[in-house]
Amino acid sequence: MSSLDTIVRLPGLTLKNPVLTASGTFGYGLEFARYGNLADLGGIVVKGLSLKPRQGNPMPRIAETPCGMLNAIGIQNIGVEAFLRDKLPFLPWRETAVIANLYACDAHEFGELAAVLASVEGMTALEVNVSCPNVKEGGVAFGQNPGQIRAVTEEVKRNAGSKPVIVKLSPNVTDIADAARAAVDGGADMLSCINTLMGMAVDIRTRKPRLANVYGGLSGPAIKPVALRCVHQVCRAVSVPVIGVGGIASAEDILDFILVGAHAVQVGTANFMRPDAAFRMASELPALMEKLGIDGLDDFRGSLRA
Amino acid sequence: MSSLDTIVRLPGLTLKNPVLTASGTFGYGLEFARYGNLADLGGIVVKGLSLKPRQGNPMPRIAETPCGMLNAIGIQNIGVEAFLRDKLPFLPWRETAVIANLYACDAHEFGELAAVLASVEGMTALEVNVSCPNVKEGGVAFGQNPGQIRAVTEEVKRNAGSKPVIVKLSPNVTDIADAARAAVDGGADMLSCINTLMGMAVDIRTRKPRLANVYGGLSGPAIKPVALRCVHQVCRAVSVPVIGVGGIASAEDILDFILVGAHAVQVGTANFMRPDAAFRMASELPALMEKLGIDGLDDFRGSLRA
Amino acid sequence: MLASRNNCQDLRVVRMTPLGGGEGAPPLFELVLSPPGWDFRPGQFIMIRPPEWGLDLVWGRPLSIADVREDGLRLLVQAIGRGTHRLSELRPGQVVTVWGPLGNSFAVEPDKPTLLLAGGIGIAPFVGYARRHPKPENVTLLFGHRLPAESYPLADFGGLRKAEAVREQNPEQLARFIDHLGQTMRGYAHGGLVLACGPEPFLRTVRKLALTLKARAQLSLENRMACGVGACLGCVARNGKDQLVQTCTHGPVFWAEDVFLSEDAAPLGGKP
Amino acid sequence: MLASRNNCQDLRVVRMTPLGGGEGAPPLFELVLSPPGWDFRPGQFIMIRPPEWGLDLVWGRPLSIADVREDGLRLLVQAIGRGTHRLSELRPGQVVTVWGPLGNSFAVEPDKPTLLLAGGIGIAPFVGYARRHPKPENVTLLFGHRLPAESYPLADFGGLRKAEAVREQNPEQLARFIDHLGQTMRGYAHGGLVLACGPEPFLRTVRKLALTLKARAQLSLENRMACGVGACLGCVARNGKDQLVQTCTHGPVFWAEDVFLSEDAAPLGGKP
Ligand SMILES: Cc1cc2nc3c(=O)[nH]c(=O)nc-3n(C[C@H](O)[C@H](O)[C@H](O)COP(=O)(O)OP(=O)(O)OC[C@H]3O[C@@H](n4cnc5c(N)ncnc54)[C@H](O)[C@@H]3O)c2cc1C
Ligand SMILES: Cc1cc2nc3c(=O)[nH]c(=O)nc-3n(C[C@H](O)[C@H](O)[C@H](O)COP(=O)(O)OP(=O)(O)OC[C@H]3O[C@@H](n4cnc5c(N)ncnc54)[C@H](O)[C@@H]3O)c2cc1C
Ligand SMILES: Cc1cc2nc3c(=O)[nH]c(=O)nc-3n(C[C@H](O)[C@H](O)[C@H](O)COP(=O)(O)O)c2cc1C
Ligand SMILES: Cc1cc2nc3c(=O)[nH]c(=O)nc-3n(C[C@H](O)[C@H](O)[C@H](O)COP(=O)(O)O)c2cc1C
Ligand code: FES
Ligand code: FES
Repeated sequence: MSSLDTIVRLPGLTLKNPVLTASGTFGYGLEFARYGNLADLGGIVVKGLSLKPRQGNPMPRIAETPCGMLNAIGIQNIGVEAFLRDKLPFLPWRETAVIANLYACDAHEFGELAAVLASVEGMTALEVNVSCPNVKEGGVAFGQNPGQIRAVTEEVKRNAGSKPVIVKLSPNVTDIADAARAAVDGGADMLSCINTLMGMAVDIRTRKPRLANVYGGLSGPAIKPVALRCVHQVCRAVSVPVIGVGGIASAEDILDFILVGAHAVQVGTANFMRPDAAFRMASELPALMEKLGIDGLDDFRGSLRA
Repeated sequence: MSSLDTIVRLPGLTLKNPVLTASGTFGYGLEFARYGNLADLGGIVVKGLSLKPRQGNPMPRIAETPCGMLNAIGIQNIGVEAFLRDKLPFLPWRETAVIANLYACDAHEFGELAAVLASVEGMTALEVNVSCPNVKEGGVAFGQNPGQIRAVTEEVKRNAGSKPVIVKLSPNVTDIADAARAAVDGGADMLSCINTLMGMAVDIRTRKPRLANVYGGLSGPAIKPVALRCVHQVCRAVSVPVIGVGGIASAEDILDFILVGAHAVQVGTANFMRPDAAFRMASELPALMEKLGIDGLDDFRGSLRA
Repeated sequence: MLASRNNCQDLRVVRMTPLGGGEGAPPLFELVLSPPGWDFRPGQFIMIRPPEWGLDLVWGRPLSIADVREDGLRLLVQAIGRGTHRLSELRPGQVVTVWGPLGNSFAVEPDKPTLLLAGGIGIAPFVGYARRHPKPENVTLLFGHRLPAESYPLADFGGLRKAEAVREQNPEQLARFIDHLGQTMRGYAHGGLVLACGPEPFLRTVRKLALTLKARAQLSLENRMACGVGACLGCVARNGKDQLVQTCTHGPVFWAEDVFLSEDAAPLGGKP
Repeated sequence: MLASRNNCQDLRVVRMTPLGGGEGAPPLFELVLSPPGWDFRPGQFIMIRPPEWGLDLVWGRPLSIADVREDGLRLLVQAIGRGTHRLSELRPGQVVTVWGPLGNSFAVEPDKPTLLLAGGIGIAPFVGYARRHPKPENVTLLFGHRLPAESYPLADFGGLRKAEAVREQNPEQLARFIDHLGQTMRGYAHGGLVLACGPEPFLRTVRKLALTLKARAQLSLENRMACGVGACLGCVARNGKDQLVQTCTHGPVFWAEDVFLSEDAAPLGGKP
């Protein structure tokens, strides 16, 4: 292990390292306690939470694709109340950042959800999922409209008290910089990007879609080039810190995102490749930095020679 | 070999089978004559052509990514004149469809290019590339704006005489159905979809982008789920025939696209996995259809039970 | 605070033995991995993913733990798709990532007459179950299969009261097997225990019979899985309380009356 | 009409022999594939992609044809990245897809004193060149390398006038080698022929020397390639007429004065 400093200072919170886990891929965190010390992570973003419990979409909900996967879980979750009662107390929130991921269908509901979470000591920050692409068979989703992104962000901010607000952007837009500016205008303290790409898979034998929901979100290494491009565009468009997400599967991948300007990253689908993936990346990062002659993340960040 | 009928009837042209090659991945066609009989293909879409020769982008222009690749060739081409003089005469255009891919920077130039090509006997159809994502470091490209798509399509149509006009759509938009409708409103006889997704890759050792152009187009199996979703959305939005493109690497993949509604497909990056890929797919398709109990493409097309 | 030991390990391939295949049935293999350092309860499974898969095939594959013996972790693999085919090409010495043991397990009720119903590769979890049962004389196996019986590790079931293997190569044989299934299950309807593992149509049949006969029966489900640890919610099944629960953590073993199989389930009509 | 024979074939691995490695240098292998049924001109290359790569690593990898002999197609592989590493794990009997022979070849001028300059794995095309040269007594090899000389197939150069192998393990040795290079090339400046293959910095040095000395020199480029057949335009180099030409079809061998190497080249300033 190296003695390199991997601390990341963000508005209203400090991460011991830049490795967070992505919402929906790490459950409520506790599922992974058998595979590493949760407190060793930079932070945990838990499964999308709604005001009331949700059953999500019908099965099948997942499909494997080349270097990636599709999901249309439909934000099945136990609801914010059960989360705060049954899960949060068991998470090491004094030792690492525990970030809620908020899911709702309109600005008002988002505000309510934010208000509930804002009052809870164990919640480090709130991430707003305005970018769920799991809409039944097309149509333009919520998070693809800058006006709505701004409205939701404002509403969450109004209710979030002192908790930092992260807005998570969808890549399924013509201009992600526009979406980023809308979120920042609405008061976002940080942005995370990207959520999944809208995709589809079918079975020529049964002639059915592989997801009951027909469309789902594409994630995994396959989308990394798109995620990296989005993060680069967003970092150039706004000045709030950006958290990179999408296809990260190694410590090298983490540095890719930091090189284009990200402050931190989230590990998603890679948690399925092996459940200790995020822990391994967090522990391998300092040695890799040393090997590459990177003294600190602050110097390295955004140092792309383009 | 099976005796199944794989003929595809399209407005103004008939393909002996649904397997075309995608522009930019099959050169001017002749490069692949050592790997199969060009006349066995449903058709050949040649490299993007501009009025004048173009040098394209600086090197490096290509990078490999998980299950895919990035390119920022920048439409290097010999120009329409040299193509008609030095290449077309050697292509088997009496035996298979030879389709030009038009590249220009404004509607007027597109019209000029169409006029030149419209008068040539050996050109079966014109495909309009309004979706080149290889723009220097972001910004919203040409083909992402429905108004421009419509204008370009009208201009090409006006100059295309009796040649069928195919408009090739970009997936880098919020709503591809909108783009499709714009093209159809402009008079497109067919649509092809999709062009590449905008992406990026970097090298943490040199701290440089892997493409001199910074951004490039992502193609290959990685994007197949996105392509399939786009084709499905477009087939539901418009009634002109759609040609599916994106990540096709096997005869099964071809049927995936036809199942969601495509009339034909284009094989792109798979031509790099082995240069006889398109030939193999064309020859394997009938046997696969027989195995799956698919009597004809017309019955199978769009028969997804969703 | 929870312990931070890592239940995800890199094990070595000790042995890969082809057991048979062809004749229209997918080939079968016995895979033995180096001792994992844990024990298990029959019915539990592991997730397996060789690091050499690189970035393609992003999910591990769930395999029932057939047994853990001195020489290592035993698995049975039927090569039916991309992943299991690549698993079947593993060679001794190669490294595979394994996490587990995962999920719940089959009921063990030593004094109850116990009927094991296995369909094809569904035999896997019963290898350890039969060997570890305190009173094997109370256990009977009924096994429907497509490969020749010699392809399966039936010797492991030697101590049972009875082990019956019925080949089902054509629809007729299959129908006869299902008939036989019903007959046999009848004998366990009162005070017995029926445990089933196999393809979903097979489980559906067993479930229907169990509900009709009011037999106490457990089914081991083979839902598609991404994480195996309860996190992704991709593997859910609908339970008796109309909840969607993770098959990987609430299962893979369910009581027949406490689970709906996909075609039983009314459309959920869930919103996105 | 052009012929439709298929120059893309599935060949079998006959032999994979590790030749050395470690000590900070990437490992080297000799790969022999079943006879391809074609002959070649030294300097040409093939593209190789094992079908087992599936959908990841979408490009074949370019490798110089070291030789085609009775026992098959000989290649030298240095495992430097994902693809070449996976190639080095091939075992006899496995199938690999190969297309070629591709590209142009080195000049053969039997009566001219010919100097082969090889840097590391750049030795590969010279194996066949040396063996097939009509007058090997006119040919000299100067070979800079990092692995011990025994790691390379230097026996294949036995018939030459002279074969000199210089190890360059540290910057000092490298500087001395470059010095020596200049000295040696001087002897070929008038009426000789210099052929070079190796890493780009090495080629840059050779090119500069050749232009200064006005020596007739050819360089074999190793540009990144996707298709290998001239179609993708990903591998282009800038030639003396300021055109961007495909290295895979107009090269890989270029006359020193007719090509710019990447750092020589003025920024192209091409528009998208
Ligand atoms: C708890 C459990 C225990 C199992 N035990 C065994 C065992 O002991 N031996 C054995 O050979 N098989 C077992 N299976 C089934 C095995 O996991 C699948 O055959 C395997 O995942 C198929 O993967 P593939 O890549 O070969 O097939 P593909 O069809 O290419 O797989 C595509 C995707 O679908 C999923 N999938 C496809 N079929 C199944 C299936 N029947 N069950 C679950 N997921 C599927 C795969 O995980 C994969 O991600 C078990 C499954 C579960 C859930
Ligand atoms: C005409 C020609 C002949 C060659 N002959 C030989 C030979 O005989 N033996 C040998 O060991 N190598 C040879 N090379 C180099 C060899 O092709 C590369 O080492 C190999 O492609 C690297 O792939 P990788 O996946 O291991 O590396 P990675 O770095 O993982 O590759 C990433 C991508 O970059 C490309 N790439 C990386 N380095 C190179 C390079 N130096 N040259 C070309 N492409 C590169 C790869 O094709 C790959 O697509 C030759 C290259 C060319 C162009
Ligand atoms: C199974 C699954 C469930 C997900 N659920 C959520 C969610 O509830 N909220 C959210 O904001 N993102 C969700 N995501 C998106 C991820 O957080 C992440 O943005 C995306 O997967 C891209 O990262 P990756 O490629 O590393 O997986 C989910 C992704 C997957 C694969
Ligand atoms: C190297 C390369 C060059 C391309 N050039 C063009 C082009 O000139 N015109 C065009 O319309 N599309 C071009 N494309 C896009 C392809 O035609 C195709 O739409 C895209 O690659 C998706 O298909 P695939 O995943 O099968 O490759 C190019 C793609 C690649 C990989
Ligand atoms: S497989 Fe992920 S929750 Fe069960
Ligand atoms: S590698 Fe494609 S043109 Fe040379």
